[in-house]
Amino acid sequence: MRTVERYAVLVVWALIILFFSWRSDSFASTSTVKLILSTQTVILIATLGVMISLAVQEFDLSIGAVVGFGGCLVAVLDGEQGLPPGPAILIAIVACALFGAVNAAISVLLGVPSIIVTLGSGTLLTGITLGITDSKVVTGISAKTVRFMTDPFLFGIPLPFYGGLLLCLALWFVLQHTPLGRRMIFIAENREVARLAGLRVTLIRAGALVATSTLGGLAGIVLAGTNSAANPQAGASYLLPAFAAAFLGSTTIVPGRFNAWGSFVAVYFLTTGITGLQYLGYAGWPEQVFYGGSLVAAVTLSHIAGHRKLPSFA
Amino acid sequence: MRTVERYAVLVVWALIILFFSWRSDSFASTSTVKLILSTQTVILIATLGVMISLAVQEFDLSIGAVVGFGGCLVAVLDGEQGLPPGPAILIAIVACALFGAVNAAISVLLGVPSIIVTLGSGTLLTGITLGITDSKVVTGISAKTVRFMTDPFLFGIPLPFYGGLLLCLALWFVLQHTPLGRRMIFIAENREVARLAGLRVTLIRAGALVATSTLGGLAGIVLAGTNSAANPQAGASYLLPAFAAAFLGSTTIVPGRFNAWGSFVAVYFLTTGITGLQYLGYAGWPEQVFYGGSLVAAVTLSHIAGHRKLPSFA
Amino acid sequence: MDEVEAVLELAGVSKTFDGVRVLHDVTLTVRAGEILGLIGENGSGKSTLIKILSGYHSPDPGARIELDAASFIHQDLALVPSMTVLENLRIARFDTGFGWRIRWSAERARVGRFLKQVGLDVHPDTRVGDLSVTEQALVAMARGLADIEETGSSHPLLVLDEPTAYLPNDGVRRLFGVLRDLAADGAAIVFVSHRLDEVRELCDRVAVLRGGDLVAVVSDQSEKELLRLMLGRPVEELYPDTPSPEGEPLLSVDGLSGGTLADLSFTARPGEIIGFAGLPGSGYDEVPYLLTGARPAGGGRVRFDGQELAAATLRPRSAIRLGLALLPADRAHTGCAPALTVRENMTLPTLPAFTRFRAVVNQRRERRAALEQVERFAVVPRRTETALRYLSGGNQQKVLLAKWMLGQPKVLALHEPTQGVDVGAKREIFAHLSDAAAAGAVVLLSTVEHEDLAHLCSRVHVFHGGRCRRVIEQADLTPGRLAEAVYAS
Amino acid sequence: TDEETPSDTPAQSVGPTATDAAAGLAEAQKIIDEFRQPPKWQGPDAAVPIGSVAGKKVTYISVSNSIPVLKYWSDAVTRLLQQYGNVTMNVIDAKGSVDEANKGFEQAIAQKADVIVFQALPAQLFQAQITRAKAAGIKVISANTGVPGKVDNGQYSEVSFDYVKVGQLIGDWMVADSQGKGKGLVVSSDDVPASQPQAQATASEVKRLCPACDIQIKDVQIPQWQTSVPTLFQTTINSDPTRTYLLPLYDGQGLPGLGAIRTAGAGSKVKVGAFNATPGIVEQLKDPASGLKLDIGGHNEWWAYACTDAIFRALTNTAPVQNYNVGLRIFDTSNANLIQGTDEFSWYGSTEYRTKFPALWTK
Ligand SMILES: Nc1ncnc2c1ncn2[C@@H]1O[C@H](COP(=O)(O)OP(=O)(O)OP(=O)(O)O)[C@@H](O)[C@H]1O
Ligand SMILES: Nc1ncnc2c1ncn2[C@@H]1O[C@H](COP(=O)(O)OP(=O)(O)OP(=O)(O)O)[C@@H](O)[C@H]1O
Ligand SMILES: [Mg+2]
Ligand SMILES: [Mg+2]
Repeated sequence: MRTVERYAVLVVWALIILFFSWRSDSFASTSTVKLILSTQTVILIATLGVMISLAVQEFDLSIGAVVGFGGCLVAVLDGEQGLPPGPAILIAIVACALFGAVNAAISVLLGVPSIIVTLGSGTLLTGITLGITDSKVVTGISAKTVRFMTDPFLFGIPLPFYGGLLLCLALWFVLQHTPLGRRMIFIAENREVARLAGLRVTLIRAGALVATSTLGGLAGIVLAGTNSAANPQAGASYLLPAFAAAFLGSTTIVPGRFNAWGSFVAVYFLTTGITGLQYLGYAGWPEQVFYGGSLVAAVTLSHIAGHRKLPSFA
Repeated sequence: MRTVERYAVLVVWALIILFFSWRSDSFASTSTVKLILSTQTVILIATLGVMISLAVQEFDLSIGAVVGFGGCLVAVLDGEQGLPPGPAILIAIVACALFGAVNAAISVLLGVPSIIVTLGSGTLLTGITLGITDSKVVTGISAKTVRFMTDPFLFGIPLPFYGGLLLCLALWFVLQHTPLGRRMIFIAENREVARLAGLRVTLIRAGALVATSTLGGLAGIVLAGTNSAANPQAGASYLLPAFAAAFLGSTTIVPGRFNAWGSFVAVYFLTTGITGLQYLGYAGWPEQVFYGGSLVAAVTLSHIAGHRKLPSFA
Repeated sequence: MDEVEAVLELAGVSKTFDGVRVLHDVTLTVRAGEILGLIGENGSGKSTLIKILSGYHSPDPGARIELDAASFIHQDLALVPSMTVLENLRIARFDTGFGWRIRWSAERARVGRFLKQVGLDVHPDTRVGDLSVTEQALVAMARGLADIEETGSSHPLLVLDEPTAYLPNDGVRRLFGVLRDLAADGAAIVFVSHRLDEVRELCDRVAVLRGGDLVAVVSDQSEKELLRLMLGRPVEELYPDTPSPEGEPLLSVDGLSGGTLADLSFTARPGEIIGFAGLPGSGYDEVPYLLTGARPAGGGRVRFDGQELAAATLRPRSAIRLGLALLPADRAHTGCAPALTVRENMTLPTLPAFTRFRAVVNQRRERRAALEQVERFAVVPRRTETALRYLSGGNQQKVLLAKWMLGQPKVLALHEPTQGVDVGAKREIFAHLSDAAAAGAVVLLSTVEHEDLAHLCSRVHVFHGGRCRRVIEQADLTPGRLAEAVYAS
Repeated sequence: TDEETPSDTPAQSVGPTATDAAAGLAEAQKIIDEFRQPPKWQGPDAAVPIGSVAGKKVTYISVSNSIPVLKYWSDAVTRLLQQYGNVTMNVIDAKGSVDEANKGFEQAIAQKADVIVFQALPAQLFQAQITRAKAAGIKVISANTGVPGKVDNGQYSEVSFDYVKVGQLIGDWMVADSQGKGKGLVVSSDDVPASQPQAQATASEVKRLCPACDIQIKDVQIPQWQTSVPTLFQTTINSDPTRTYLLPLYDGQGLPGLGAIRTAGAGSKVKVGAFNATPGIVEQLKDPASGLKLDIGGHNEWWAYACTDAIFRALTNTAPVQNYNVGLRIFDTSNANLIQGTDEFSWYGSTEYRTKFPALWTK
């Protein structure tokens, strides 16, 4: 049962791929693989971001706002203020990390639940993003940055994807194999006990929130770089998909725990379905039906297979 | 300290009102009061909806989708299929309640966390809404319904507001003064304790999710009636504001517990700020800065005043 | 004694919560090789003092605390049930290899050693939640040992807050052996317990807290004298007279099984207090849960008050309606809602009794009833609107017993009802149990406290391997015989 | 007829002379009268030889197919391409997400599409993608980014409603309807690419024709339409009861505000004017309580033919058309009776495009 559960989503994924390959002539091709792998890096990074917080039972609802902010800040600094790409990216990442630190200060130090703090601070940050961009699309990101993000790197897929892959690897290692990873799970299970056991609960929780915002910023930078421009409203559309993928990811590979490869699988599983539907010509509401339906179905099935093995939020 | 905490949001509200009255000539007027009271009924009902689930520690992320669905269904039945308003509204409410029952079945009976279930089922329902409306704005809602929703009823404010007020009263009564309300609090605090004390935990949790969807549907119906048309896209914009108001509401009146009057105060507090800013000519991003900033500030202040007295989510 | 190194020195330690001082100017020294007992009534400040030592609470300004290497076993064990024994033991100090990778095999070997030391035979990868309460206590103990070794200090301090509350006799013996060895190796040990006989047996000196004041540090005192120091007044008889059962059986159980328990049958008449004893895993502690539907029974029939039903159909709700009440042992997870008030916790199952038209809670009546119970059970503080988490462990226990007594149950099924309860409170709890029995209730008592069973029960069922192997009737019932029956193989 | 200074204009403001004002008013009235009539064919006359297009592939990226008109267009263009040129079109619904739109570009490149159309997405945001597509030999057409024929991000062509004209018409209507003394609020939504051209056009048209008029612009973006537009409408009325012209860009944006107007009982005091003539919303012209007084319609089927034409031109490397002058018609209270039945195209009274375009598409 354990194995069924562990690979349930992978099996469903395979079935979906088979189905679409059967129904659509153009689906089963390396170009589809390239397409799916090269365009989901932003959502992958954002998903890994929220996953880190979820792993210590913190909800960061500001992820969408941070994605938007990070991208726009780079675009403003690089495109409008004429900073070289390096410093612009660095400043943007630091700014996002600082924003995460503010979230952490209020929720971890003062003890206000992170879900409320980030709901508010995310809205605030969206306002700031609209302010600094004058509510308009910002262009002018250096060609070098753009090429870096979009030129094929290996097997025709651009570099950011491999960055995302590396990030997965790093997070998998940290969560599965290092003391920090175990401690995060411990904190998620019972904060008080973790504190009594001598863990630096405050530091680890705060660190997770900072990491989430930092990755959110990174996702935004990849987005802006890929498009050579940044849209201040673009971030919001990442909030729910990132959570959906992180939750779905927690039902596979290491069921019951938020885990990096699970998130990876979830992101590409959901995209495969959408892409397949588009190949078949069902753009529009069928995509949403598929997206929502497969999320519920996958989580429920894997839950039934594993007998109550999902991270608890209650 | 207890009193400070209890009325902190009310005091800040008063200060905001004073500030805007001082800065804007037209702010302090009965027309502003009417405006604020009569335009927020949809969000008030949606907030009360999510509050009910939150009170038993369930997260219903499908609220936005249900608002959209409820409104569109009434519009389709009344406007397109020519049903009389009464049956159309009844069917829409029952359909929303059934949707809530599906959420409840998966999350309460099968034990999948409601936050994941409703994230998926909400997306699915949005897809269905787009399907039944053919992705179009649906019109033709009976003039009677529209007048019922928009004609001044008392002090120039239309009936739905008084409905919302009544709903607040009812929920306040249930949560504060009946055994059911007390039981909901216990279920939120510790499900196992509640079960061992003989409470019908499953039933109450399921009931809360059904109530949330039912109120979501009601909110959608009010929205469609007020606009005399239903936009399948409109629901999504209610998700975050409803949660923001419910959370903020849990910091006031009965701090530390999700409560009806707190939600009421929170909805109108947040609107007051937005309205004031609009009077001063700051439409656009300053609204979001205010919205997010005041949410964080109010929650944090009231939290500090009350020493760790917020509902916990962890 | 002067030449022996002081491992812990405290001076002027006070602690105030919300304006209430719960520790007052405590000054204390513990030396290497010494086992110091720390006793006091419920709420006298023992746990608070310990949490100050561990850095969990900070003391009021002006305190001086000198201590370098210490390890703590907290009152509530501080384990995470969903994680493995290994993880619980080593979470704060995993041994890492290249790239901070946890060296699982080395860790497993190390943990195995500590488990062996406390006499626990489980695999390090077992989930703590799958262990019995006793085994969990031993895991906590093993963690203490592991932490001590980790400090590398030759004179570490080990603090145990009521480690024996969950332990059966042989576990206690094993624990004491370990502690004595540690002390002989130069460790200092602070041992908190409400079992004065154990304290006297184990400890070199005993520090007595009363109402936050350290009133005495004594050695070689009689149990009576220790009690007098603790309470500040002479002691009364601990055990009440038990009523003599009479009439037709109120409850008869036939072939009850479920969990580790198989095929239990017995009958109980009104007024009877029936004990259940055994080693961990023997099934004695399943009875209260299976009979009240808290855990689903696998089979068996229950005849109660003229009705007969299949045990498997019992649910807490139906059981409570029939008049069966359960006081579980795991207070933190299944007993109470710590964030809610004493009143709210107390009236939860009986709320409809405090309503008008069964719909509106009459807060005044509810509050009055709660206050009466607080008075009757001498809960400290005597307030109903305090959150339960601010009460000491023993007082929480009293509130929970009071909660079930409000419903005047016909059968009271109790699992370790006096865990963490001081002698005074214990006496009160026993008195209440005996009153309930006198009023015609059946009391079912699953506990490791053989002394209590021997004094209170009209009959004790002793379990081995899931089955009731012996029933000792009142006439033959002594703590010694009971222990003999429990440990007989 | 109207020579006195409007009461709400401060006496010291010495604007253009009264004759200017009268002329402006007359011009505005003339334009309005003209656009109340069925739109006339002003399309291209250069033929496109489409003999070779059969079997070619088009990828069409729509910002969100949950928006009714965008859904209609993707369906209609798919149908027309198939019918007239046997060209297959693959529709990508970006669901408002930049990522999904990027994926559309990648998908087109992967599938070796011949033309990419992207609908109502800001062209600046996709410069890199357009460059990549061009490098892969794919022509890119942007749709409805605001200004017809404006191709400054490397696209092959732009096929758009004339949003500048739309903006001007709204301005003209305000001038004419208010007899040269209206005060208005344009509610823009700068997250939509055509927002700025349309909003600015309204403002400058009002300035050009009506010295005594006054216009403000405030920005409310899509995520805030539901929650901010209702209060914005009411605060505008409350803080200045003479600012009665409420001009959201689109009727869909105005819809939540119509509810607020109805609730405030302000239907007779304010005049809402917007673009799109969305079925389901434009009907509210007949309901005085809604406050909707003007809804300019762009002929959506006409646009679909224009888009098809642009795609054929791109497929055959024919010179693009600058401005298709897709039919616009003013619907207001004077001709609200035209709004009848479910066939929205019958409201416009023009069908010429149905024959004119196919006539250009020679085999
Ligand atoms: N966090 C807190 N806030 C407020 N009061 C507290 C807190 N923790 C403990 N107290 C109070 O401090 C007093 C001492 O509690 P403590 O837990 O130290 O008692 P104890 O001696 O360990 O009792 P027991 O034997 O029942 O475990 C009690 O009156 C308790 O109510
Ligand atoms: N308690 C545990 N909980 C979860 N996973 C575990 C646990 N113990 C081991 N594992 C998993 O099993 C894998 C193999 O463990 P094993 O003990 O063989 O490690 P190892 O390679 O021998 O370690 P090392 O050589 O560093 O001591 C680990 O990488 C880890 O992912
Ligand atoms: Mg204690
Ligand atoms: Mg090894």
